Amino acid sequence: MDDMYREFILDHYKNPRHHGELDPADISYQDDNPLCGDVIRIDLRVDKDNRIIESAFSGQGCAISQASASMLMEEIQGKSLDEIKEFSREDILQMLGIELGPVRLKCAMLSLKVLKVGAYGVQDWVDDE
Amino acid sequence: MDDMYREFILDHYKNPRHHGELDPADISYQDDNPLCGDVIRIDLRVDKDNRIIESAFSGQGCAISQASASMLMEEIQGKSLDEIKEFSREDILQMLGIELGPVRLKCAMLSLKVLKVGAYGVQDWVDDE
Amino acid sequence: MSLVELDSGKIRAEFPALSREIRPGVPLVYLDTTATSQKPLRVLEAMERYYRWHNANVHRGIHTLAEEATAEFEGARTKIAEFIGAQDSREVIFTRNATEAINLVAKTWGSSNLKEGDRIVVSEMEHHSNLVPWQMLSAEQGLEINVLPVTEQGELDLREWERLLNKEPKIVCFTHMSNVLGTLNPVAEMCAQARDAGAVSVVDGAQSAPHLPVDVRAIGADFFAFSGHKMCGPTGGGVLWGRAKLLNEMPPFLGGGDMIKRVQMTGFEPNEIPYKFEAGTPSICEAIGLGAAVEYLESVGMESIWKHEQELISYALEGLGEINGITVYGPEAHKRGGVASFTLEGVHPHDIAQVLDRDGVAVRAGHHCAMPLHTKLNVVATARASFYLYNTQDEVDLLVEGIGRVRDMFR
Amino acid sequence: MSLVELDSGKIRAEFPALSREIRPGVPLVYLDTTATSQKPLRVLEAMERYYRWHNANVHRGIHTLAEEATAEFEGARTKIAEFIGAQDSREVIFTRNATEAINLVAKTWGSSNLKEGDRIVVSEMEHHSNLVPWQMLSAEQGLEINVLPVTEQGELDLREWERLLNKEPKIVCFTHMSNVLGTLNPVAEMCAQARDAGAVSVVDGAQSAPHLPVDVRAIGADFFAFSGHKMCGPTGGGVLWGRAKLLNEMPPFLGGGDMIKRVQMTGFEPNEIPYKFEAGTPSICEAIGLGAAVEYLESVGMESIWKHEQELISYALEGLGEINGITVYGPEAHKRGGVASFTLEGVHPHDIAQVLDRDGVAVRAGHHCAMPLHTKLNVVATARASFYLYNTQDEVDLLVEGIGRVRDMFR
Ligand SMILES: Cc1ncc(COP(=O)(O)O)c(C=O)c1O
Ligand SMILES: Cc1ncc(COP(=O)(O)O)c(C=O)c1O
Repeated sequence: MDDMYREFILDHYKNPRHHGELDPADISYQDDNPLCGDVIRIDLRVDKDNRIIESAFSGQGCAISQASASMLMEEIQGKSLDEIKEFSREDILQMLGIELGPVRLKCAMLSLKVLKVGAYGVQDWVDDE
Repeated sequence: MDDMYREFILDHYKNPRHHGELDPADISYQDDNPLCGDVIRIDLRVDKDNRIIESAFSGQGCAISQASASMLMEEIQGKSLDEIKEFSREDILQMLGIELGPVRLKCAMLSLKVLKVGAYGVQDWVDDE
Repeated sequence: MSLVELDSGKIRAEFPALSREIRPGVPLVYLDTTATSQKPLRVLEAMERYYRWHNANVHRGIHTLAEEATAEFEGARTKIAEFIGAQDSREVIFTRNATEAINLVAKTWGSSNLKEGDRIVVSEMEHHSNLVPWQMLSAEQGLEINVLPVTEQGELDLREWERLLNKEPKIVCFTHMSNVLGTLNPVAEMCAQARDAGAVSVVDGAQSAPHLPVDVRAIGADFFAFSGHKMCGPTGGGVLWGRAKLLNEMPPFLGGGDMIKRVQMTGFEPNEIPYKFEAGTPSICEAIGLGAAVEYLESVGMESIWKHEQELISYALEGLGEINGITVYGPEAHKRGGVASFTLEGVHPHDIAQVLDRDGVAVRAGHHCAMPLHTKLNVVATARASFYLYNTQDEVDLLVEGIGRVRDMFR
Repeated sequence: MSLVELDSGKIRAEFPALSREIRPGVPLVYLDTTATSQKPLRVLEAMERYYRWHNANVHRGIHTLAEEATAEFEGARTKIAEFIGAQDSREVIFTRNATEAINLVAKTWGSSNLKEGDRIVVSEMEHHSNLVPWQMLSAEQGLEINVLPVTEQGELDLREWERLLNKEPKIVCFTHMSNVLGTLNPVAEMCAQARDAGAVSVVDGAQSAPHLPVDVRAIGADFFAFSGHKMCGPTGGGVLWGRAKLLNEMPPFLGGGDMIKRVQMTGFEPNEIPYKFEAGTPSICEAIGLGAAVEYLESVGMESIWKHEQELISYALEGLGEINGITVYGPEAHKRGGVASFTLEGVHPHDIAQVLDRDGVAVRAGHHCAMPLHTKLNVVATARASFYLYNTQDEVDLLVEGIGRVRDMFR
């Protein structure tokens, strides 16, 4: 927990990468976590092979939700939508490099949820507690 | 508790005094305790001064309810209805000569309840727990 | 061969109440588990530990205690789900008791799926908690309650059951095990038949979950209700299990915190299951206590507990049968659990219970919240002795001797 | 002059959880009582004693344990009745929590006294538990909910209140003390005005009963709801107090054991109050625990507790006010209880709570089950620190220092 706010998380929060909106975008999706008011919107542009050529996120919320979105945007650069499908909860946790309780887990996972539902309409995505 | 079933309680239960019904009667009333199925009916004949000249009870139930009814019938012989009004829970307990928990108290008090409601329509009689 | 395979000494040592003396020199013989069970140390310890170290409100908290409390609370849900063979712990809804669990079904599934003239089948051996909620619902919505009668042998009338199913009831409600007769009903067959007839089934498991291995999927019920306090858990904690599909379709039960996703002054959006049905601060410690209770029961083994109780009831029915003037209700030993309700000629059940209490023997007397069944049995009350993993053959002997003394006293 | 008159050392020694370390060397600073309070030893002991020696089901039993359990359970009811100034202990109905208590009113009084088009006034500062039940009722019965707004100062808009009363609402619902703003509402005046306007009043006492002397008769409410777990009692036990006259006229809530007088297969006759509203095995031990809790609170003195909290909140508002970029919501110290909700510029409340937790400081972050109020405040969430008899000025210092560190970290 001591490294909960490791420098690089705070850095991503204060200086988010790929922040903003894409217009036009091939894929846009937004969702929120009503419990805490975190909101994440993700816009993607993909090439003919469904590879991500540009991505951006916007929204507001806690350091964990915003930093994880920012890191996720970096991670997915150049990846194909199929590769994104494979992204798991563990990948996000590894990316953040910290342990999280159930409430904060939801914050951390919001961007992945938005990405997956946006890219695949995976409506059965479950907010694991 | 050891003398719960003192000889004379059992005696009243096995050989109830003033048992039966009066026909005609000046006052008749019946009530029950649905929790345990005790039923008591009391019939009274009174003189012009409202003195009880004859009383009888009938019904069924546990030893405590039946014995207390039997004892109560003996107690009220020749008493006026006004005197009966004064009969209290303590009088019954003294008559029985034992201590009782809340459930059995209801059994013990059923006959007094029937008597009072019958004689006075004291509808605000409360089953004290 | 020893009658009892459980290690009685070890088990009884786990239950502090069993070392209680009712009066100096008169040890407690607790034969009233059907009303509520005694609690083993490890359940008391789990609750104590929670309050001493981890107590916090659940679900919404970020601080350490809140996270620990949430993990314990949800961990209990998972344990309980496994204990009853639920597929998904979200199908386990915490309620106060079995009664609230059944009311929940009546007030949510019932009021959103039933309409005037619809039929409900309810058995005649039900505890009031699986009857009165349906009566209330019927009165509100103009439904028809069809009574599934009890036979002379104290079993459900399965002929009549078929006839009633043919009338296409929307919902059928029956107990897994009777709290008066001990009868074990063929719930798996009945649930399958109900399903074929298009009816939803509500099984009252208040007397089965504590005593025998229960697998809600094998039973095939749609809803299954039970109470923690009858199975070594604390008061204040019960469970409704329901199929996720049905639960998802049902409207919420009570309104308040936790059961919502979003609220505005003009309306709200309900939360997911199970939270949708758990308004307000839940019975956190009670759930944790029940979690510890099922862990304890599993450590002893539900098969062993059931076998132990079967042995006790056989032995008890034999002993009781020899008492002059006694009537014991219900079916033969192999068709029932560890419950024996009886009357004694010329002695009111209250007097039986009271006199037995002088010897430390705790039994119930009354209608046991099953008045219609007593009406059927044509008695106003019965005395009831019931057994659990901690009872012994010696205690059955004390019961039988005690009843003998009652009979002599009233002769 | 010492700021604190309570004997902090003595009080804190009663609460085992307060000696907890969150991590080695980092003691717990528990500032989340508004969500749930910690429990004193004597409450834990009362419950333990009950389970170890007196555990039995209540009301129907004749054996010794059943009589003892019933006496303890009903004794708790009497103590709680006295604690809130109820005239008659039959007016005290045991529920799971404040939420269930309010739902009970909505589903019994509400559904039998309201008809399409009737108005309900609900304040904008309500916890979801005093809002969602009325929304559910409105949706069912076509009622109109009129919102009593909160002013810029975080108080109820009493001008608007008068205007709304003129529209002749049938029932008005407001909290005694806000769980977010700490605002103490003028409930006695409001109940009197409601009565004059012909409306029944429902006061949510979840945040007042634990913290200040409460006299339901002096308040003049018709219904008053609170939760035991917020006032040193166990989870799973709450109370609805209601006027006997109203309670007597209301239909029952849930159906089952204990709430009936007689049952036949064709219908039932409800029991007297309070049992009419307590279906099934009640939360026996939870009631006993709450009885011990109010005894404990009285032994300290509700006046002293209130004064102590007033001193803490004054001190806290001062300290918090000096932090750069902080916004503290709600009225001045003398108009509120020991609750301070705040936001910090550029830092999400979740992050505040998480970083404070590293220092052992436990605060809540979120909407505190009051989303509409947060909408009004124009924030999605706040962080909230709340105080009780066991908190100290030193703990307030740790909070203020901790928030300072959060601010630096996010600068
Ligand atoms: C003002 C207020 N009302 C009602 C409640 C609901 O209490 P419970 O969750 O115990 O039902 C709370 C507790 O958060 C509260 O603060
Ligand atoms: C068969 C049966 N169903 C339901 C209940 C009700 O349980 P509770 O009072 O815990 O809700 C009981 C308990 O007496 C029971 O024996």
